[in-house]
This record gives sequence, C-alpha cells and structure tokens, in this order.
Amino acid sequence: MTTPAISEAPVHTRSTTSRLLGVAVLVGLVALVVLGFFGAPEDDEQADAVRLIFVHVPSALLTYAAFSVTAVGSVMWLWKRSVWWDLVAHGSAELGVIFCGLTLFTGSVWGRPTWNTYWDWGDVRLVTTLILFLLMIGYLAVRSMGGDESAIATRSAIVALIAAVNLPIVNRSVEWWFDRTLHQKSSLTDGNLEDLTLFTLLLGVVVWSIFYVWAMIHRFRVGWLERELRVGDLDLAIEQRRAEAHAAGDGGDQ
Amino acid sequence: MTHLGYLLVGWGVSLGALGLYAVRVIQRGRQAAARVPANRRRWLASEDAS
Amino acid sequence: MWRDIVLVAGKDLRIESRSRVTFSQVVPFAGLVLVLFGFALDANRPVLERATSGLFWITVMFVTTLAVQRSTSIETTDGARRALLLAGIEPVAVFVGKAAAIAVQLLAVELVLVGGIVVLYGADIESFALVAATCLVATVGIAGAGTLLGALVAGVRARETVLPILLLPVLAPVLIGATRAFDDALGSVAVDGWAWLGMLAGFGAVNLVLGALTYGVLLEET
Amino acid sequence: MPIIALDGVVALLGRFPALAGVDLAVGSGEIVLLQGPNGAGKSTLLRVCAGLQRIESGRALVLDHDVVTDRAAVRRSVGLLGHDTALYDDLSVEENLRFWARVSRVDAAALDGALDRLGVADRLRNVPVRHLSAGQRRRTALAAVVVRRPQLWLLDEPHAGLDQSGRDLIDGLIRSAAAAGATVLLASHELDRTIELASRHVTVAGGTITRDRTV
Repeated sequence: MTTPAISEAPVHTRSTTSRLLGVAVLVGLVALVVLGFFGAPEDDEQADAVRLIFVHVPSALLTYAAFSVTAVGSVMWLWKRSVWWDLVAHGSAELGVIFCGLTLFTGSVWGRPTWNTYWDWGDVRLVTTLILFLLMIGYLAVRSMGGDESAIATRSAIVALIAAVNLPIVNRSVEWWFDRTLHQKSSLTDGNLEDLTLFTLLLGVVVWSIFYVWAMIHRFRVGWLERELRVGDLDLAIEQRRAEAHAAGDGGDQ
Repeated sequence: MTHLGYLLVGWGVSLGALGLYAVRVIQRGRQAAARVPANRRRWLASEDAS
Repeated sequence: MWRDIVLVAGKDLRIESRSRVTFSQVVPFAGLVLVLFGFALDANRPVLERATSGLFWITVMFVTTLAVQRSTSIETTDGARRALLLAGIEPVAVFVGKAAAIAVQLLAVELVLVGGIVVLYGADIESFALVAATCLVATVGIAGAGTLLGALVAGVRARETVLPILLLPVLAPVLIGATRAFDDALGSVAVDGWAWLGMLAGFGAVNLVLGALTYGVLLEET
Repeated sequence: MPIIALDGVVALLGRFPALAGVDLAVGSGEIVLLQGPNGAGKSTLLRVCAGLQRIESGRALVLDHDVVTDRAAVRRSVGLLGHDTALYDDLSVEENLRFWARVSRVDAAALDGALDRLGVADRLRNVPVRHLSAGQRRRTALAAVVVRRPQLWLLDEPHAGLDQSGRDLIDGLIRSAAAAGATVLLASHELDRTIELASRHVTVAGGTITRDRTV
C-alpha cells in the first residue's frame, strides 16, 4: 500500500490510444452502414444481397489475419518463451474465431439468395474456412483445459502450428476434390465493381481492422492483468505455504 | 430494397457479435483491474499520466 | 536412433499383442461401424457402392482415435513418460517409434476392413496396388498426426473428448484424398487415384516433420 | 564438489507452490533422510533433483549440472524410484527391465544380478507385471534403478508396500550404494528404520526445509 494512487488509478483497460481507436470504429461503422445500405449501388446479378459482402469480406480477411498473428505468436512462444507473444496469440485466436464464425454465417446468408444454397461443398474457400474454424475451436478448447500455465501455452502453440501447416493441405485437397469453385474469382481485381462499392468494401476492411486492433489492445491488457493477478496470488500462496512450515515446525516435529 | 431480411440478419449478427465481444472484454478488464494493485497496471502509468 | 525407434515400436506392438485390445475390441468395433453404416444407408446397394470409400475411411478415423488413446495411455498410466525422459532417449525416436506402432495396428485393421467392404458392400477392387499404396501412405500420415496430438492431450482433463476435436479436422485432407484414391481403385468414380497419393504423401511428410520437431517439447510438459 | 546444490528453489504443481524456497547442499556419499508430513514437498524435491520438475525461481545444480539448462546430464546420472513404478503392465518383468536397460544404454547383463539381489524369484521373471503384487512390483522397479548404477539415488518411500525381508534388502542396498561412493536422498515415513540408516536428517514442511541435522 505504498502508492497513494490507488483511488486515482483507473479501474479499466482503456488508454488514450484505445479510446481514439474506439471512436474511429464507431464513426467508421456509421459511415459503413450509410454507404453500405444507401450509398453503394445494387449489383446487376446479386441485387441488394451484394450489401452483405461489406461485412463478409472484411470478416474473412480479418479471420486469416488474426490466425496468422496467432501462428506467429505461437512460434515466438515456443522459440523465446515470451509471455507477451503468448497473450497476443491467445487474444488473436479468440478474435479470429469470432471473425471466422461471422465469415461462415454471413457467407451462408449471402449464399442463399445468390447461389440459392446456404452451403456449397464444392467451394474451396468455404470448406477451408470451416475446417479452420473447427481447428481453432480445438485451439480454444486446449486453452481452457487448465493446468500448468506454461504447459497450456506450449500445447496450444503447437495446436496453432499444426493448424497452420495443415491448412494449406486442406485448401489444396478441397480444391482438387471439386475442381471448381462458386466464389467470385477475385472480384476485387476484376474491375467490374462500381467505384463506390469498392470504396465501401475497403472501408469495411479498414473499420474491421481498427476494431481488431482496438479489441487486441483491450484483450491483451485483460490477459496481462489476469496474469498479474495469478502472480500476485502466487506470492500470497508461497507465503501461506511457508507459514504452514512454521505451524508444523513449532508443534509437530519429534 | 431486395433481400432485406437476409441483409438485416447478416449485418445484425455481425455487429451484434463484435459488440458483445467488445462489451465482454471491457467488463473483464474492469473486473481484473479492480483486483490488481494500482502500481502494476503498467500501461496506464505511461499513457494516462495526464 | 534407429535402434531406439525399433525398441519403442517393438515395445508398443508387444504390449498390443499381449493385451489383444486391437483384435478383441478395435477390429470388432470397426466391423460394427461398417454394419451400422449399412443399416443407416438402408442396405441400398447402389448408394453403398457409391459411398464405400468414404465409409471405409471414416471408420479408419474412428479407429484412429481409439488407437491413439491406447498408445498414449500406455505411457501415462504408470509414469513411463517420466522414465523415458530419465532414460535419455531421443524424443524423436519415441515419436517415430510410437507412430510406427500405431501405423502397423491401423494397417492390420484396414486389412480386415478391406475384406469387410468386399463382403458387406460388394466392393469390387480393380486395383489392388492402388488400395495397398493408399492405405500405406495415408496411414503413415494419420499415425504421425495422431501420435503428436495424443502426446498433446496426454495427462489433461477431458482428453477423451478433446482428442477427436483436434484430430478429426486435421485428418480432413486424408479423408478427402484417401477416399478419392479408393474411388478410383474400386472403380466407383472416374478419378485419377494415383494423383491423390502425392497429396497424402505431402500430408504425411508435413505432419511427421512437425511431430519430430515438437514432440520433445510436449514430452517435457508433464 | 557438492552433489546437490539448491538455492531458493520454488517449484509449482499447477499453481500450487509445492516448494516455497528450498536451500540444500548435499555432499558426496551422504545418505540424507527427508522427513515431514504428507504434502510437505518431499516428492517434488526429489523430482527437482532428477531434472524432471520445472523450477519457478531459484537455482538447482545436481553433480554441477543445472537441472534446467543441462537436464539431460542430470537425468543420466540419477536413479529415481517414485510413487509410480514406470512398468508396462502387459510386459513381463524381464521384458520391462530389458527395455529400460536398452533405452538407457546400460548393460542388460547386469539384470539377472539385480533381480537376484532384490529377491525377485526366477519364476516371476516371465510373468506380466500386472500379475505381480505391489511389493514385487516395487522390487522390480528398484532393480531398474540398480542397473543404471546411478551416482545419485532418489528414493521416494522405498519401503512402502514391502515385507520385512524387503525392507532389510532396501537398507542393505542403500548402505552399499553409499559405501560405493553414491549419494542417496530418500523420503520416508519409516523413521525408526531410516533414522539409523541416514547420516543426515532433513525435515521438510510447507515446501521449505525447517530442520537439517547431521548425525
């Protein structure tokens, strides 16, 4: 109790940076909704269903970005035993699972009016993303298994690596399996998107990315605080453990 | 507007999920921060010193 | 190194041959699954013939989770994991040895299953060479990934449920690839089965390398 | 050269500090008795000395090798008899011991002698371990330690589950190991027996050493 600042010290995980990012996300979201629903023109083939890609494509991109970060963090944990990277890997995996779930969900919702089906097994990206989703559910399951902290970090890091190296194989195998794909072959580069549609899509990606950074900052701090708590608990536990010795030493020995 | 139902479900679930996660992470942070001694909330010391 | 691999694999196989779990329980289980698929598909010959390859490999996946759990529990029940560390044996040798033992058991089960699909589903094997090659290449990869994930969940709570959650998605490419190769070998679909062997070999190589690199780290995390 | 040198060792089991700061120096040829209540941290201490336990803080040297950075060297030179016997149920006594001897790179020819010494009858050697009694099982596990010819013996409750002759056997084994220059660390509740045997009595409680007396 040496610091006088206890009452002043903020009891949250916010900082100036995260607050600015948070405001940017909110402003961006308003712009995205306005542009997405009223600005961007409807598509010749997909009509208004095209407006779902403004949430679908950013989610998909962020899914892969988030899991890449998890993979990097996992390697760094195994290599340097860096707790910092372990927290990053964990937080990014959580966000990745959410983005991945949203990708699959919005994809299905979009697929129904556009392809006339919620799900298509012949689509490489769809199936690959589903497998990735299942793998990362497994990752979070390993995370929650409890036990020794560094053992959890190591186990989950290896799960992330297994997922990372196997994902390209999954992708290849699905691609050969059905040698066709329903997905728009890189509609971004075809140049047949309207300018405003393209702009809205990019805006979506930007907003989603800022949200990711914002959430990562908070999630990292939460992880770090919870770790601090455990470290504090540990100091306490060691003291209690030693006290046990005195109790036994005074009475029990013969 | 065509497909309005699909649009609302898709957008609604997306924004809802991200919003819920945001709320949860902030709550978790507040709960954890309340239990950690102030001198160990390191990032706040550097950024929020104002 | 080779000596240690042979020692570990030999030990696991000897334990299997003594306890006869593979033959008294796993093989009957595999047969049962084939029969149940028959019921589920209403004993409809054309449908069964079309689905035979997939059902075969699904059954192998189920058997794999059992074999991996067995293989892992051999080392964890009486602290043998710790003794392996004290012995100073290379973790890579333990990994390869245990994977080899699992592969041998799976191949034995697959042999029985091939008989099963011929008898029960009326499969007509056009290319024995392709069937054998597929089983061999796919099984090496399955055993590698299985051994690694088995060590990963060893000694933790709820490992019986976590193992399939992790293992089955990882094995998805094997299911796809081996099923296609079998489709060709059984003549049920016109695809080039041999081309799929490359993918299966790639899967095996990647997972064996990853296992060799990380198995030691897992063995230490008791 | 001290055989064991522990300095402020803290070791966790999950999040529980099984060892809460242990300092201990053991010299060559000593027979050290670790006594103390259940859950005091004796077994964890033995595992630290075997290079099998992660250390949260502090430093531990065994035979001048750091148990964290140089654990392979530590493991090679110790023999540990823990609570579990590290025997495969479905293999016979001989198959088990031959396997462990081979992977540990020790002479399998010494096996028969070790089994004789531990009083494992010939007729039991081809019996699967699952059919052995607890005492026979423990003798077999000890034979696996003996053939390693460790420089440091780490014995966790070595008398547990043994009959009178078995206990005497253990005592003889410990004495002859120490006479041959090995160091022995044994955790035991059999105080009447081990107090004479040991040259030093260390009391462990609450994850720390509360008393250390050389006889």
